[in-house]
Amino acid sequence: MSVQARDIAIVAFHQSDCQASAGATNEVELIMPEIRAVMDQVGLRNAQDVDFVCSGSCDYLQGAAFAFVAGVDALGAVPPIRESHVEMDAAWALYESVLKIRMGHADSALIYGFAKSSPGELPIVLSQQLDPYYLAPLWVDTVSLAALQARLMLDAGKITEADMAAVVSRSRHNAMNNPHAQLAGEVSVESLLAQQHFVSPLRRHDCCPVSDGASAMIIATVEQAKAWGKPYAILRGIDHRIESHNLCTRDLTESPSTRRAAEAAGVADGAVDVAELYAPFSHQEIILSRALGLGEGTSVNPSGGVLAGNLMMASGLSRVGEVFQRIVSGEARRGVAHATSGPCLQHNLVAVVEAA
Amino acid sequence: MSPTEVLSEAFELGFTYTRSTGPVVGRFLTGLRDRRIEGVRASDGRVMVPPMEYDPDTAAALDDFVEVGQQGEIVSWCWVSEPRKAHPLQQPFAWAMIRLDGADVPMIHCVSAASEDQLATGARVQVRWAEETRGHIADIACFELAEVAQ
Amino acid sequence: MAQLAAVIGTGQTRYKTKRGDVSIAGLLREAAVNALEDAGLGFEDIDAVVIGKAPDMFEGVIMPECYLADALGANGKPMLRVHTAGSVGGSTALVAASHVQSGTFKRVLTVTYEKQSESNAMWALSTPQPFAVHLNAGAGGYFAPIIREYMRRSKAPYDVGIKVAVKDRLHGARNPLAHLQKPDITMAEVEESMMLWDPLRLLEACPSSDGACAMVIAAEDAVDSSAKPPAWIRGGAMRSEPTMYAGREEVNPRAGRDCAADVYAQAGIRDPRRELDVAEIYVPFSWYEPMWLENLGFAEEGQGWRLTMEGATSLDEQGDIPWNPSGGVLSSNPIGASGMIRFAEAARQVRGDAGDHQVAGAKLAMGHAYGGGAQFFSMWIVGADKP
Amino acid sequence: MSDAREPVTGIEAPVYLQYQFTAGRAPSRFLSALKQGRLTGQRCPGCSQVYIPPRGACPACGIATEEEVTLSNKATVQSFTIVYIPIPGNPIKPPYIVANLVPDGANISFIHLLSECVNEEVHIGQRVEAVWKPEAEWDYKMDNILYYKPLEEPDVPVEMIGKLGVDGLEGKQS
Repeated sequence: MSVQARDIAIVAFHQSDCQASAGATNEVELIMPEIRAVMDQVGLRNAQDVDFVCSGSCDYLQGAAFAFVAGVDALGAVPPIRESHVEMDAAWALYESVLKIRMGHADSALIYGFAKSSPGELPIVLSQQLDPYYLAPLWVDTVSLAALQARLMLDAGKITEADMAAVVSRSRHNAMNNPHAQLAGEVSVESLLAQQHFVSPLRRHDCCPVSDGASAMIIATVEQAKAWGKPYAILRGIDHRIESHNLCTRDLTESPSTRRAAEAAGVADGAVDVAELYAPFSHQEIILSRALGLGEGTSVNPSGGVLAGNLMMASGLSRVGEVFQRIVSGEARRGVAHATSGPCLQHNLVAVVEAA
Repeated sequence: MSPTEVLSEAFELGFTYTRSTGPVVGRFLTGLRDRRIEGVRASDGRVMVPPMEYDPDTAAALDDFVEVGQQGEIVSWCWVSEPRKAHPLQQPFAWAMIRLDGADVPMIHCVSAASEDQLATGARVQVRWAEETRGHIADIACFELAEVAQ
Repeated sequence: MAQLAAVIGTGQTRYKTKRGDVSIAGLLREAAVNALEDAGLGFEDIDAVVIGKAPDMFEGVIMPECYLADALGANGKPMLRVHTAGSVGGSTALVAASHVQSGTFKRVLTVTYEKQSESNAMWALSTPQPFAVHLNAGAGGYFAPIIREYMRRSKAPYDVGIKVAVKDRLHGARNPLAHLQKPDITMAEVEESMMLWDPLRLLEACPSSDGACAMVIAAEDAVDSSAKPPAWIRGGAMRSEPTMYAGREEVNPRAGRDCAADVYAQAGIRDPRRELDVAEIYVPFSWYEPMWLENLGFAEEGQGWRLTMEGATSLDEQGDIPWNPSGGVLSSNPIGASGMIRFAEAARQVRGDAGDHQVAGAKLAMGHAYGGGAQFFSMWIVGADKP
Repeated sequence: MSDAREPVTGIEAPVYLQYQFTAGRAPSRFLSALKQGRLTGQRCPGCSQVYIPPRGACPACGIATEEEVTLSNKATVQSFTIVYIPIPGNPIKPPYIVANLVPDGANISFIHLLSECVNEEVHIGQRVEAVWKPEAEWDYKMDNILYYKPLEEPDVPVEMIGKLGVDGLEGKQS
């Protein structure tokens, strides 16, 4: 769906560095600097100055129930605030916040996502989101599932291993301009292809790293954004769709849910200058670019994308934030952000961001 | 912030969940215990193994069971050169999507093979049953390359 | 501004210690199908699906919307998972409502659940962490000291909690879905039940249940599919505050008071006791009835227990403001669903759909949920009359 | 599942995951002080309230806390429960008292055991004192303090609970 009734402005965004381990930093300590940063961008005190707060996190990543409850300690929630939480990437917290503003119950919202994924064995932890009777008991890890998907692509002739390496090479190159990236540098396709397979046909560099960190965003009605007097971008459309949990009934070489979300969000209504795609594996960036109908004119993952650093539960929100930043800086007029959840791109969110 | 020691400690988050299966999953697992593999026919006629409880397209409850073969064909696969502790096999092995004979939708399970170059998309594999079957997905210990070429 | 929205279908499972006959998906499915049938709709009529539950550790399925998409007919649709601790059932209903009230969708299916028999609630609510002291003796251990402080302040007689425990179980005996069925329960039986967390006895605490609750929420122009009248959403509010902060009022939390004030303002309610016909309030431990009577403005501070003792909240005593005619959380507690059950039961009352626990002529009802250390609140008011 | 003719209706699913937990900065400082036999809190630079255990932020103000404050071994009972059921994985035998205690110098309660007391005589406002393990056994753990025990001191008036300075009722208010 596109935003008809009330246009929504993205006013501020910040994300932490993608760190292989945040070490002695707890959830509150991870979140607080990001919230402070977006508050400062707008000139607000704390969560009291927005109408709604929504966060995204996942207890199992760090292995403690109610991680999000600790997050509330970072907000200054006295007196009490209007606040909610999704056990999903914070891009879905953005979605919930958009609905709140559209229905007139809020004129502004703070959104944040955070995770410490490093304490556990992430691909194994995430195996427990699979079918609890048929797959989770086998501990099929997420890297292996992505590898099955990549093989389907290769066998179908839809990509080559060189195409995958080219995605990684561009990611690392782009990430050199991203101060928050974990992996950056000039690497040639040839040198990447010379590396051994990890979970064949994937090489290690085809898989995103595990990162700890957080990101935060402030959105508002356009009227509120104007009143704040800060540069903003318009969130023109946002939609998300899920697919079957049975990986084998899905056509894993395509992403019909992304295609559908893109139609509903209005991706094709104009030229796309920039796209930030949540592709944790190199071949998935190609699937997503195709599903979104992106062409030569689009700069894909100028931040390096999540192959350069993947803040679980925040990377989706960060994709929207990256596009926002490029639009307010004047680098782009119109962009697309994408977030994903579940194995092999099961659940996809697409947002269209435009210059005001 | 004054310098502090980094306090770090390993811990285990664990529980042995007691899952009730419901009739569809239960029937499949009962079949495995008896060394039979049953799928279910979806609304569009496709046979899905393991059986889904609900149709992915129409959301209809499914109960038209079909027994399928114990051999099949690899539709996709990946080679795990460094098995993780949690994995069912500790020697290098493959995860694969396997379309069993008589089924339309593949299933995901592990394949035991001596080396990566023995495997290929389209290769024929067969079930290796666990020594003791108990009504669990791991009653299929793994798949292995089929002995008789078809 | 907010579009009108109404509940046009509710569906629940039978609540039990263990629903050994269904999978996790099967449990949700049962509630979802019941809600759709009640709404006169099928899965194909639904635009979006919103689910909610308490921590994933209860069932050990991470981000379960991934696995549940097929069972709820969500493929190709938006699907969202809410988690706000014990208030999640209520906040999930509000998030689902926002899908319609924002003008974005026509018909939304929302489902909450807990299959607590797959693990152990005490474990799942306080999993061990290094360097921490493990003194968390479950939710009752957390709330008992707060109840003790209420008793000190209000000078309430010791047996107020016992009265609530009896009253809600007698209500539950009217509700065929309720987990605990105790039509012959007495004050003596509750008083003699084992002391768990002094001053809380076994029968003053909620059970641990398997179950799911679902609703279909529709836009103003899509309410006619159901044979029953719609329950119009007249207001919805959420509030959160930190678990601990200096000077925090734990007995009568400000987040609850503010949330109630917000939802009453939306519904145009000044005196909840007089204007509301019935309330379904999250009372997992008996004493929380008098405490919430005060927190929600049904009684002056320190006086809530008098309403309870006078029978004002009892169906069987023809009270003027029945609380929890369904039997409440004290009769059934699948944690993630418990809040939504309150919201759905409020809707059932104003639709005249509550069977033997119907409050005669109910037109305006409140649903309430709380969670964490009584720090997360969600509430709604539903009415028979279109606003 | 012993009878092979009975259909399968359930499975056991052992889900055991390994994590390496690292305490946050503020908790690490708190635990380090505990190892030295000191109970510490952190003061909020905004509202001046002292928090224990410190988590690195003042939850009310939402700002980082930095200033470390050494707290007293004496505390006041804010409230309590007598628990009659065992805690999973804990050797304490019921019935035992879990109390919400405010150490002198702090403005918030934390939970700990109360012992060496007559359960029926424990009350809100009661003065108590920490009983530490022998120094040789001190570790980065809250249970360096075995439990609290009653003190022969006058009760703290309820409205003063959570407002005592580090010198207790006799000292000045924080």
